Amino acid sequence: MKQVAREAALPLAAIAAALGLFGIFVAFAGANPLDVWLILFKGAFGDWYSWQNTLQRAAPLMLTALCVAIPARAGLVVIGGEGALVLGGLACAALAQGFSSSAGFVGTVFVCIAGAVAGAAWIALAGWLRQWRGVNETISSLLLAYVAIGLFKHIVEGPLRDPASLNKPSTHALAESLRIGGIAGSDVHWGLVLGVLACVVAALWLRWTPSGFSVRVVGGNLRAAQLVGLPATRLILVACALGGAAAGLAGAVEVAAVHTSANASLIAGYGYAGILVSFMARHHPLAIIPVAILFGGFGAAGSLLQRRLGLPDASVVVLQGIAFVLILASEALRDVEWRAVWKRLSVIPGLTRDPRSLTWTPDQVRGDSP
Amino acid sequence: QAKPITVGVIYVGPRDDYGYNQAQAEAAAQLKKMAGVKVVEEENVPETAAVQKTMTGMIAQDGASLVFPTSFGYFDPHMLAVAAKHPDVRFAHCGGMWTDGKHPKNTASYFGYIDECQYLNGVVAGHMTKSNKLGFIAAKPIPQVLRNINAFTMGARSVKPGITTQVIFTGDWSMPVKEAEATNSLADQGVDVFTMHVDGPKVIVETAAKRGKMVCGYHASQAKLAPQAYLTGAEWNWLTAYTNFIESARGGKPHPNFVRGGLKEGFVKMSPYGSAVSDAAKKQADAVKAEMVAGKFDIFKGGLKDNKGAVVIPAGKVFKQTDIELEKMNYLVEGVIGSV
Amino acid sequence: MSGMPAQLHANTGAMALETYELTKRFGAFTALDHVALKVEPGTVHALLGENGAGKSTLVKCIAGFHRAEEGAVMVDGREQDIANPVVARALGIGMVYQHFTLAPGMTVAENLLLAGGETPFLIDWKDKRAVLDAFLASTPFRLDLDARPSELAAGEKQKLELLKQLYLKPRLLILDEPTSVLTPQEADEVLGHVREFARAGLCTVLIITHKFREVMAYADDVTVLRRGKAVHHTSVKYTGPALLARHMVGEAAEHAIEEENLSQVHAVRVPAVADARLALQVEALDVVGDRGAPAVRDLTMTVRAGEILGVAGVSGNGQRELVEALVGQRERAGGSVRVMGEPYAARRADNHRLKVRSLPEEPLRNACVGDLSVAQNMALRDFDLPPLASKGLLRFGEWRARARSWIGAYGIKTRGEDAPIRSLSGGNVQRAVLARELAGDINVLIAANPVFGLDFAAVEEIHGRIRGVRDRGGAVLLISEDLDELLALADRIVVMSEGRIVFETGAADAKREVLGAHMGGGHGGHA
Amino acid sequence: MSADVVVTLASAILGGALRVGAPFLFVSLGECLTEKAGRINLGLEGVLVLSAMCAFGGSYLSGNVWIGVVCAMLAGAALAALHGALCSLPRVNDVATGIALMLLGMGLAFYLGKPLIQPQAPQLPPIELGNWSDTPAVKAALQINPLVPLGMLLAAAMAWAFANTRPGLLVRMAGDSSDAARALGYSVSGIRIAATAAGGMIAGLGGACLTLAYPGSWNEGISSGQGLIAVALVIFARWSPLRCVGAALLFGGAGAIGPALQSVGIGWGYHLFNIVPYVLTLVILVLSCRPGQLAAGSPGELSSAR
Ligand SMILES: Nc1ncnc2c1ncn2[C@@H]1O[C@H](COP(=O)(O)OP(=O)(O)OP(=O)(O)O)[C@@H](O)[C@H]1O
Ligand SMILES: Nc1ncnc2c1ncn2[C@@H]1O[C@H](COP(=O)(O)OP(=O)(O)OP(=O)(O)O)[C@@H](O)[C@H]1O
Ligand SMILES: [Mg+2]
Ligand SMILES: [Mg+2]
Repeated sequence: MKQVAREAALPLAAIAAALGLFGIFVAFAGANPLDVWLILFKGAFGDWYSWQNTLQRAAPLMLTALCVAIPARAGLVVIGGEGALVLGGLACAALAQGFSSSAGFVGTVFVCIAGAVAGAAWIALAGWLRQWRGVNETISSLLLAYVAIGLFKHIVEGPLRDPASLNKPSTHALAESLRIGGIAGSDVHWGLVLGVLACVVAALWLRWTPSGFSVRVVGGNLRAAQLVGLPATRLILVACALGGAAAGLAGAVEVAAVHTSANASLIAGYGYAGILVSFMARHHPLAIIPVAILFGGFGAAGSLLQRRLGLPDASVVVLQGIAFVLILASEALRDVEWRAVWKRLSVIPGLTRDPRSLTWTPDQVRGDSP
Repeated sequence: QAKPITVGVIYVGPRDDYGYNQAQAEAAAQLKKMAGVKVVEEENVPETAAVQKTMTGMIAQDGASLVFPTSFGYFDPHMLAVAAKHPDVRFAHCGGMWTDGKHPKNTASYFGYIDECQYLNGVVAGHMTKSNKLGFIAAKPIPQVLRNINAFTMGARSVKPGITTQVIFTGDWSMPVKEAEATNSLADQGVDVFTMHVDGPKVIVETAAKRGKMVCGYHASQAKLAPQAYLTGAEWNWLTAYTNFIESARGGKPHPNFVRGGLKEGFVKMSPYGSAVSDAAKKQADAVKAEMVAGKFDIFKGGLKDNKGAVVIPAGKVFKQTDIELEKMNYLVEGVIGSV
Repeated sequence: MSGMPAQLHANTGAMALETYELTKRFGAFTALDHVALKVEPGTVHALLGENGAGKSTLVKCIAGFHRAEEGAVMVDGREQDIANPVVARALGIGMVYQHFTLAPGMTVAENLLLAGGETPFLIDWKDKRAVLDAFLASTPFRLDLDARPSELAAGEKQKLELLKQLYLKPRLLILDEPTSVLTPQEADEVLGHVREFARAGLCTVLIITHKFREVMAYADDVTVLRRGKAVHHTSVKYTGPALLARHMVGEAAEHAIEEENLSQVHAVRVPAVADARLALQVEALDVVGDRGAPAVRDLTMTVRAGEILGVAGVSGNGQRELVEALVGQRERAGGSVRVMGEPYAARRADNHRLKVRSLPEEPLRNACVGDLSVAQNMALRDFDLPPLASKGLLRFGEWRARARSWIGAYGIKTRGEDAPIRSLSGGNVQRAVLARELAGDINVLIAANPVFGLDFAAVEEIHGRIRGVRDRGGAVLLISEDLDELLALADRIVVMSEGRIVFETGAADAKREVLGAHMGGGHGGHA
Repeated sequence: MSADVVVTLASAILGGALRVGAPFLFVSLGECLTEKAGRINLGLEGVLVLSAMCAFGGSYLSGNVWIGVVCAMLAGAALAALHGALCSLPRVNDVATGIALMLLGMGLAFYLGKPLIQPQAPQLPPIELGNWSDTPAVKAALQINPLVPLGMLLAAAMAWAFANTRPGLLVRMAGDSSDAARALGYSVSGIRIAATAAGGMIAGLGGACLTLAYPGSWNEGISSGQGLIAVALVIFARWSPLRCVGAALLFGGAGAIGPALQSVGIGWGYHLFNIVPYVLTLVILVLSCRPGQLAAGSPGELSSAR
């Protein structure tokens, strides 16, 4: 508990500072910061309605964040979750065409699995290109996302198009019985539960199982993993596939719970938002849950800010940007021994460096000589 | 005076895009001036659960009793889902296909027969073109768009039957670089009059003007952007539709579920002619327009072939503007170069 | 000689250097404790000391890389505030660091030019190359100006480091363990030249080394550091290795050393039975290096059970790639590896079944996950087997209990088994890895520079344990850049050069010069 | 396909390469400089969007297009300098920071750029290189934005400076081995922050291309990921500024294929033609990378090169 509090103290302080800075920013634009803060809180967490709003927006983010977090634990920076998401949605809708209207719960499970498999294959492809050809996975997953979106549009507007979908080219809608509904009659659909479950399962897997631990060893130090004979390539592919499966599932759930068919509205940037969530959660699956809720809150609050104060929609993007920058920067303070601060200022660091890990690491420069 | 009302308006893009969203926002701005009408707006709302939340938020948090979700993608499933949960709130959607028995009574769709304006654009373009090649830059091959492309082409070919229209689909509603590139590609092909169906026509109008070509506008008037090159344009006038819904709501009258109109009803209008437009062009266009307003002109009528040579409307058959069949158009008429 | 008037040497020729009460702390740790050092101009002065004694820290303070908290550095009798390397360079102080400080992707000419200081904003390469050519001609070394360090052998890199400093015409040349990557012949060559420079009055040389032989042969004076203090200062004429070693380890440890030496003398080297089982067979192995060039070529060797096979060689001759290919960190491009007669692909199952372990160099980089705890790192070999895992779940209690017992048995200094292994000191990381790798039966142990950078006591302990593996019938492949280590431990020695085995000999009749000559190979070690 | 069609197609693709490739040219040069110093800036997308907005705003408000260009450079440099400074802090990851600054840059640009969507700003005067030809398509293709030759000169200047000037060598050294630079007494952070800021300034010119030349107006969809792709283009160009020119033009030309084909009546699968640049990049990366090896010419300190 104390550990969690210590971990969370810096990010929370950073968010507070971001809200402060944002207040100053909007004050320049002529809004009253007090109103802004109040509406931000009301819009995100003020009442049950706001909570529902926040949670519903958070649901897909948990899954897409896992698409970044799980490969990250294996040492890969994957930023192409959007591609896995749209293909997941497409696979879900495609498979659903094969089910009769009485398929029911089992059918839902199957279409969700189809989405997960499609997403898994797509991100695993990025992992495979890295292992097979040494192509940087960050770049390849990004390029693959563009490719996936192009394929998605082509297929939705071409081969799989429901001729009756006139002005919004879509696949055939999922049968009513295949769709995912709200939890206990609320607006929040079961995707939220899936997201939370996936995060918890991912955390437990990484923590308690040999394979999960192996993935962390591979991500922590590939060379050590190879030394003790862990099948690094296979584990990396597994991590990529699981991450991609999460994003693909997100796409499937979006289709089954929200859109009812695959169409271009699915391309809404959840995959990219997931990157932010995962980095803010420092790739820890459990931390993703609160961070995703925070992001959902930003969205909900941003909506109210527009309607109540007439602020532009971009204001919440500015807030997110400031918050993200400050949270990252606050990490720099984690190592600081405050008592030794004044001393450090005069020290020029040693030449010896930490061994570099094989993945993207924080820059190891620590305040050079002037 | 009727009871006060709160109206929510939702845009899919930025409110001031010189195009689709701006046309809606201009009407919303007019609403704000009306006594007893309060308007809440939200822009850049994606066609996801977010728009459902925006609608319910407008209802629950702002007390809206009439909501205008203006993007096509909001209709199914988003607006329908929210409407089912809020039977006492009225919804009016732009462009959707409200169908009796299938869709709830508290929902509605409104749209304008802007193909009439595109036909007139075509007439003017037909007079003005020297190369007899016209260009149409569109987002996606969907019925609304195809209907505009076809009307434009038929308008032009009513002037000179040899005229062709080359179409480029960019793939999405707002892709400035692609739109500019499409304009340039067509200009390279000798196209000298452009029109478009994308959310923000600004880039196309400016690029065409830069290439020394002429352009017919869309959504709103872009005359200011290129006074020399701008011939005329097809504009929306949503205020007519908006006030229609608001009056009914405030007067406690039933929700008008299927609202359509063209030039005659004042749902759409033409931009004033640009300085370059010849008198002959003005004369013919004005004549056709007068017939349209009088309800004596039908754009889509029998003996129509698509660009692969197949007959799509058999001779003798006439589609009135109100005909639902036209809202399902899936072909490009003879004279259009491009494929669906 | 002391008290030479400073003005005599002002700004040209060899420098007189002194430090006064120099103190340097890293956090709470005092790396240098009121160190007084006196280096006469025109001499070669050696610095000796155990690992971590503070030798590098001392010279880094002199070279402006660190700034001391207290005390002063005096150049030609005048106190100088050497705030950064630029100031040091302006004063005529040049330093070759313990680790290479070359830009691997830039040409030799570019590396030299930047090191020269006062690089003009616009570089006239024609002019500069002429200058560099002339400079190279004035030195005993030959290097291609267009080569890149990434393509150079370690010995050539070290020469480039030296050239970088000589190009500056330094008045004080500091060398931090310059010979650790050279063959004995190359070392003699380099040190010989350096001594010539000093003799000619061109510069003063301050050299750090662990090798008594080099101190005795090339230095004039020597200062011994122990735990951050300068404990001994003498002219080489009046001392010897035994005396110096005594000062290095301190009076208290003296006793232990003698015992160690004694035990070494008496340690019976059990020669492997000639027909003992072939534990490790490497056949026609090919491995590709980092930049695509072959690093190991057609390499064949065998190690019998109960035998230590030493692989000697100058670093950069394919040893790293060989080890990586054997332990599974690098793909094998061709050939076969067998353990106990069975094919060995370095998979986890192979490791368990065939009982293969390894002690790689730089254990924090090669054998540990820095962010994971000591207990987790200790479990890396068998976390998926009972009792560390059961029913598909990890049992952390078992991990911790075993880690605690190993921490005790191996005397590992740590805050506890849950501390991240990154927080341990280098020697303790090495011990933790040792505990993990030496647990249980071993058929084959692959050890690469297992004591690199460790102090006396740790070296002895690790060597003892490696012998223990051999004595229990394991086969040990020991790759080391330190000939002394190989001569002390191995039963048989092979020399690796340019990715090939070029020489083989029994350890008993191995000759240092012969091995050295083969290590030099065709590397242009003789310029 | 008749010869005529081929000529128009070719000139459309060439023209597209010059027009569409311009922002890619500048972002890839900016990223190249940044990466040469050993740092990655994924935030160039934010830099591009913010500088595009500032370029338009500067040009519109001052009435002078060159003031707009300067605004773009300053805005780009400022945001990139923030990236450089943040990355110099311990424990701060450059990929994450890049993404954060992408968000911040876009947020600021959209927020502050609202009043700039409607107006028209003075545009860069084009340079007519095609007057020799009487084919209008060729003429139009060679009517180029004056920043493009500037960018090519800049690329040549950068290539030359990396080899022949002290700052160039220092940037390369900081990117190749921070130990080497530090041992010579240079501040690696200082060099990297300066290179990142300068890279942002160059990328800012790409923003100016978008709003002051082509397509020449400001709106929120003006960049469709050009800044992100820069990172791929630099790997593609093997960290050579001269090859960045080729990579940018190739990418721009590939992007022009879709519209060009439709303009000659080949309309099928335009979504697929739109992904050609990405597929092409991916294919070239796959062909040119080798597992377990450092990419040739890559700065030694760069994490993405491993
Ligand atoms: N609540 C949190 N918020 C942010 N980051 C966290 C949080 N919890 C853990 N982390 C970070 O995530 C990374 C992985 O932590 P994780 O806890 O999975 O590793 P672990 O120590 O092996 O397992 P355990 O947490 O069970 O001890 C670490 O860098 C940790 O600092
Ligand atoms: N930058 C630093 N930060 C913290 N501690 C340091 C730093 N540099 C050195 N030390 C510590 O100071 C002590 C002296 O280190 P130094 O490098 O001077 O040893 P050395 O005598 O050169 O040893 P070796 O023979 O291994 O090179 C060691 O305990 C080391 O861990
Ligand atoms: Mg954990
Ligand atoms: Mg040292």
